[in-house]
Amino acid sequence: LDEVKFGTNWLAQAEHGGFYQAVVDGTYEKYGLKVEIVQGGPQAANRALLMADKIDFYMNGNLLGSFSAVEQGIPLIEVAAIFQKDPQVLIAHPDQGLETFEDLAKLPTIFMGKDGYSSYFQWMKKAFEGFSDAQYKPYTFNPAPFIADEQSAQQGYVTSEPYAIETEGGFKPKLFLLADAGFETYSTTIEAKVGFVEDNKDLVQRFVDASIIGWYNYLYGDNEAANAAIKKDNPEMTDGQIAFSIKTMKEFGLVESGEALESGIGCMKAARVTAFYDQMVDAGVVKADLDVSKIYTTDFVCKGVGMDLKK
Amino acid sequence: MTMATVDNQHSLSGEKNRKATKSLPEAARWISVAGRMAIPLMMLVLLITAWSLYVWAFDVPHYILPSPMRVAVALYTDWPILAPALLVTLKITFTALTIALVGGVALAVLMAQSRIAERALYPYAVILQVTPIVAIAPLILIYAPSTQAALLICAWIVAFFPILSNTVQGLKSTDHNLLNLFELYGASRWQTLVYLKMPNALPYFLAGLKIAGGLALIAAVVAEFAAGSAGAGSGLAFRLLESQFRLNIPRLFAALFLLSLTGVAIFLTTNTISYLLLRKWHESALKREN
Amino acid sequence: MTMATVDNQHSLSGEKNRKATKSLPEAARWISVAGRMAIPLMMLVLLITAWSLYVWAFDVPHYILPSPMRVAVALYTDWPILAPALLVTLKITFTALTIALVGGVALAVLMAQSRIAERALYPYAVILQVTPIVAIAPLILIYAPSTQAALLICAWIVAFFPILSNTVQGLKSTDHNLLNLFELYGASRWQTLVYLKMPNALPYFLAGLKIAGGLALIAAVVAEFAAGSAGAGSGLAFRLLESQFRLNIPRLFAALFLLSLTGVAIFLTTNTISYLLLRKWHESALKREN
Amino acid sequence: MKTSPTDRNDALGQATGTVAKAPALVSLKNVSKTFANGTVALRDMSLDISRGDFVSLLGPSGCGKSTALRIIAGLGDASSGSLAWPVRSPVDDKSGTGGPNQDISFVFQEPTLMPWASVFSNVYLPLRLKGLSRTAAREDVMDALQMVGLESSAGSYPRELSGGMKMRVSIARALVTKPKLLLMDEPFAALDEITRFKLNNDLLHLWEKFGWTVIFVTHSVFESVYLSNRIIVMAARPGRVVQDIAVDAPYPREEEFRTSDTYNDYCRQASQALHSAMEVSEPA
Amino acid sequence: MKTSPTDRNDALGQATGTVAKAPALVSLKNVSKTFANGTVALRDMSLDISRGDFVSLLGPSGCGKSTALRIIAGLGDASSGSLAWPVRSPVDDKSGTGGPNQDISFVFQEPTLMPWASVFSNVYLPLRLKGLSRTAAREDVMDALQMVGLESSAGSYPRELSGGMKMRVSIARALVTKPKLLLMDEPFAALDEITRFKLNNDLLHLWEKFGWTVIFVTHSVFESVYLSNRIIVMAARPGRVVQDIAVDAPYPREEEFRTSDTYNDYCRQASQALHSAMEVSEPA
Ligand SMILES: Nc1ncnc2c1ncn2[C@@H]1O[C@H](COP(=O)(O)OP(=O)(O)OP(=O)(O)O)[C@@H](O)[C@H]1O
Ligand SMILES: Nc1ncnc2c1ncn2[C@@H]1O[C@H](COP(=O)(O)OP(=O)(O)OP(=O)(O)O)[C@@H](O)[C@H]1O
Ligand SMILES: [Mg+2]
Ligand SMILES: [Mg+2]
Repeated sequence: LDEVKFGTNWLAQAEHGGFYQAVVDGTYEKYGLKVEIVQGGPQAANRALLMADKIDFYMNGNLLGSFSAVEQGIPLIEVAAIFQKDPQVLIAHPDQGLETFEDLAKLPTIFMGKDGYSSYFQWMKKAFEGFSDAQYKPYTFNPAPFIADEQSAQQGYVTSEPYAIETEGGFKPKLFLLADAGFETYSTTIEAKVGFVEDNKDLVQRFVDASIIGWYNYLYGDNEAANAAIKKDNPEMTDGQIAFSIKTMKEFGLVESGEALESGIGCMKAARVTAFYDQMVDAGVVKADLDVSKIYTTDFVCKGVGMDLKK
Repeated sequence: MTMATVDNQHSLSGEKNRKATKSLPEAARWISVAGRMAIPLMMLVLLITAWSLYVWAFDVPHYILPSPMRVAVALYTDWPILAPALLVTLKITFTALTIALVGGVALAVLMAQSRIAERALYPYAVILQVTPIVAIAPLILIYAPSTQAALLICAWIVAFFPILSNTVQGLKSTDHNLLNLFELYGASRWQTLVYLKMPNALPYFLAGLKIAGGLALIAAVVAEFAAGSAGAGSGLAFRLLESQFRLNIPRLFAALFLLSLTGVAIFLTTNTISYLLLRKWHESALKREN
Repeated sequence: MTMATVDNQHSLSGEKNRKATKSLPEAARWISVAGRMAIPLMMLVLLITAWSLYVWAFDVPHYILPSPMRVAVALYTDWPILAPALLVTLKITFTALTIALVGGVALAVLMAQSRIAERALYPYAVILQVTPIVAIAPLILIYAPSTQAALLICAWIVAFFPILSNTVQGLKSTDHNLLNLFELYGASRWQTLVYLKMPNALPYFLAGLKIAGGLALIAAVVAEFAAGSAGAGSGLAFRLLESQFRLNIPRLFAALFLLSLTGVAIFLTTNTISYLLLRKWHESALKREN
Repeated sequence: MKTSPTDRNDALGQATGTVAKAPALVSLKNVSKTFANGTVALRDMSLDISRGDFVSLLGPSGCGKSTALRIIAGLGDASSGSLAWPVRSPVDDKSGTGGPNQDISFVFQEPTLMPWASVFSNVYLPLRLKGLSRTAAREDVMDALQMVGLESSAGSYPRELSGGMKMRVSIARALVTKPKLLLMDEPFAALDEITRFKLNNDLLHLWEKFGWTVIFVTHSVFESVYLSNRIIVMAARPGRVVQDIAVDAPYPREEEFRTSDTYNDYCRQASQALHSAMEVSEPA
Repeated sequence: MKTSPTDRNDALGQATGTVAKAPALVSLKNVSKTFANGTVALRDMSLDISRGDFVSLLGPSGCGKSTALRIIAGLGDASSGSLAWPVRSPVDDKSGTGGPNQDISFVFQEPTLMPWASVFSNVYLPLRLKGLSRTAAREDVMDALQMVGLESSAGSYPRELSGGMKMRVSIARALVTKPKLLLMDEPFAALDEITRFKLNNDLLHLWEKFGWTVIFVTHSVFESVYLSNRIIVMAARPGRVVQDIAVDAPYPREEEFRTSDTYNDYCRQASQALHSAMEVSEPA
């Protein structure tokens, strides 16, 4: 068995379900891999660990990170994109007369993480009228300030925060998925060092395939054991939250939409990456003239692996 | 007028508590201890009442500020989750405090013994103090042999400086006459350090310890944020974070309460140590008798 | 043997640097100042060389540990971004330090004046010290009138404790004979505080100040992480995070370097203040003359 | 043989326990002092001191002289027994506490100077505490410093002074308030004989001029005889009064008094009293 | 009239500048001391002290006695001039520094005790620094404490002692090492006369028995005459030697010596010397 360390970008949750599934149901093992999942967190340094070769694969949030890597000359490459859509969402109170994404510009306050501020918010300011820095307030990963202030919005993962707000805050918030507003990045990509990929093509292929199979099984098969593993890693996780996440992932087509429907989970297409890059250059979020072809490879995906598991 | 009556016909200005409990029987001593506890406890009751009233009167939603009752319930029901996390945090705290103590005192001694060492090293001690852990955690994680080690390094960085700084000040505050005496009797540097400078630095060191005790706890939490191992073996920091994220605010407060309690316990311990070490001779711990 | 020659036929044991620079002419004094700077500078050169060598010898990628040269370049090219951020951080730092000073000393005075106040308040000071800012930042954000205020509250919570704790210890360390003297002359509590306890607490307070200076800087950064603004008006914390997020590690190090420099500058300032205030009378700052 | 305007001598009893005829200025009755560590510093000490007295306390080292002085000053309570100020009129008693605070001064056995303050500021302290401004106090402070020969050291810090100079600063600080009751604990022990004699005379003149009451601890039998109209000899372990000697020599006393026979007789008497006090004292 | 085995008296010059015949134990030549604040504590002080001497320093308060003693002890360098130990044999000099460290003791003017250590530990200190274990030192320490009458206070802390008791602890600490050279800065000033006389005699006996050299600062003319074979009288501002009086009375001296005519003569002589020293001193 080849030992592989895979670092996620957050604490264990249903959004990582496919990977846990592949671990617990023996898919990785079948593919000759012994995978250890290293949880992330708000300040965890899993990406730095990837760069320092302390882990082998990293779960990257969106492609902006990859653009930064190529800008800084860091040899990182995406080998699969598990989420076709970024689950990043802006959440607002109902009954505030907010109908479209642009309406968020009317709010005096948007709670955002610093990374959100320096990525999609820059895009929002460019792409829509009326967003401004004055709206920014820091999001400390606690939705209470948002709930306390009706005239505000906050960032979130469509699969997570809305659930907490609904159950604890007692109201059904309005959700504005960034992806639906035109923020067309892939998400939850599998990232590795370029050199590692070149030297271990077979291993990478096996990891990608097994992970994709894990995801099909997680979404359509018996995922109880995987959920148990998630709850073991993150004891704060509740069954309700997991069920909500899975439901939402399906509802919004996070994992399966676009190319994934034809070529299987994890599929990436050059055209979409380039289009997103141009969009971001236009918004002034990233530098122009980067060679974005370096940041991904489609060699390992879009092969229809595991599509037969879908029921 | 019998000999045994205390009958001061004039009352003295100044503090009355000098007329202390020294010769009282055991029972009375306990009453006095109880009296000493009474004020903080009253304060606690007051605070909790005010908090309850505020939550009740303004109908504050529990996800913003839970009532004390709710926090108590969370503490009770979540105890099986919180207790092991507390243990982990305590372990890091005490390990960090221990190495902060050893490291801080060792550095202080080095600096007090040699001007060159002081000038060469102090700036770097300061730099360590002012470097935000979050920013260098990745580096530490990369170079540390294990996450556990990384955690301890982070915690140490936060906690060692107060001990270092106070101990240096204490070591330097040695009475010059006593230094002369030691020089005269041909004391070696080491003897001067152990028999003179160190006892003399004790009050300063202990003040530093009081700061470092709380700081080590904070350091353990911060280190866990920055470099932490998540999951089953994680400490209070992760409980805090996830509780927040999940809007389980009563549990967040229960965790905070445990942290506070730990902090106060550490403080009382360092305070007691300080009292025991100084009570025989240092002004700060002596009762005024003459 | 002429009168003017210093000709000690026996050499003394103990430190030689007591034979100090007091009566040297101006030029010689400058040489001595230069000598004092030489050691830290040499240390700096050494460190930078070692760092460069390490990066070069092991071919460490710049995104893990950039070479000093790269950091210098980043510092130069990113100066227009970093400078305003530094200014913002400095402003928060000094505001936080000021209120930590005022608050810490005021609390210490209150506690040293009244046992009841001490017992009632000290536990809560400790609790404030050990509460992780990240955990209560949301509450502060909700209740503070503005982000700026929230920031300052966060920073104050981090920085005030060392001052409080050290000052309390200092206020309590007053010589009992002098206390007696003041009592005898019917000094009011206030007079005893201002004319006796406070000057006496100065060395302790100053040791606390040295700790708090660095801590205020860290506090400013941490507060900005937790409650601060982003974008144009943001401080170094935001730049740090952003650099990390953007994988711009040289800029991250440049920002860290600025923080370190600020920390050392603050330390040197507090150290100088300490020296100036104590040099006339306190052992720690006096040259041994007899 | 009363030479001062106040009724200096009418309070002299013969020995312990005798009640004074006129109300005493301060009166210790059966005062005992046991320290926290169990040391019995004083046991059943009774002593009446009349207004205008110049009383010397004489006794072996460690017999409780300083402790007695502190109790009289109101610093540190007695463990049992009583301390009273019978004749103190309400007018004197500004603080309303019945205590002696307003017009008492104390020269401690150790200089007890504030190391952070200059000599001037140290002497200025009691006046500052009374609310006087620096300029208003300037003259008094400089006068006091001149009396102890330290006017040129006003700007120095205590650490820059010799042992005797520190003690003189402490004396100046006590004199600067012109106190009604002056408690002095071996004030001149660290001074050379010439300075000591000079200060002896200065002190006597002030005492006569202002009608002060002085309680004076000394180890010098000569000094006690020269200065005081009453010598209290104490014994140690536990500290108590064993002899009460009235020195019936007229004031003003000048240097010639030091060579007079009366003087020598009293010296011998005090010396003997001290010797017998040593004998009844348990070994320290 | 030499009564001690060592050549105690042959080093006595008449006044400043006279060279001693035999090599001196310690020799100050034109020593000056200016403090950082500009105070000239000593100017051109020259002094040879022979092995076995018992030298008293007498002088007005602040004239530089303590400063001179410190310079001799090697604490604080002179600003100019030289300090030499001519006869010091290599055998004595274990430290190899040529300094006096190995067999010198100093009683400072202030007790200078470690507040955190018991009386026993304070006296034990010099032996501890020499490497002796507590048990090995026990007897010596208790002997020294007994000599000063404090054996029952061995377990007390300094703050629990009276002023005189603290000073006696300091004396015990100096005597416990049986030093060859003993420097004492007003050691007995805080003691009652009886204790003082007893300690005077004890000190004299030890000095004779062990052939010590003692340099002794005192303010008591009587004490200086009673104890020493040589009295150095200093004047102040700047501090310097103004008279060097050889006290040619035989040892052992007992209490009767205090009433002898020789004694009185010398006392008068020393007193006069002190008076004239005061006159040549600038006012402090
Ligand atoms: N704080 C204290 N704790 C315990 N014992 C004490 C304390 N202060 C003084 N004593 C003891 O009380 C006794 C009397 O002390 P006091 O200072 O009054 O003596 P004294 O007569 O002034 O002696 P001296 O002439 O040496 O100054 C001594 O035996 C001393 O050891
Ligand atoms: N650290 C110092 N800085 C400045 N001046 C000092 C210092 N120490 C002593 N002096 C001055 O030096 C002079 C001599 O001091 P020294 O202590 O030697 O006097 P002394 O003869 O021992 O007096 P005393 O009998 O009062 O103890 C004094 O005028 C004093 O003010
Ligand atoms: Mg006394
Ligand atoms: Mg002196």
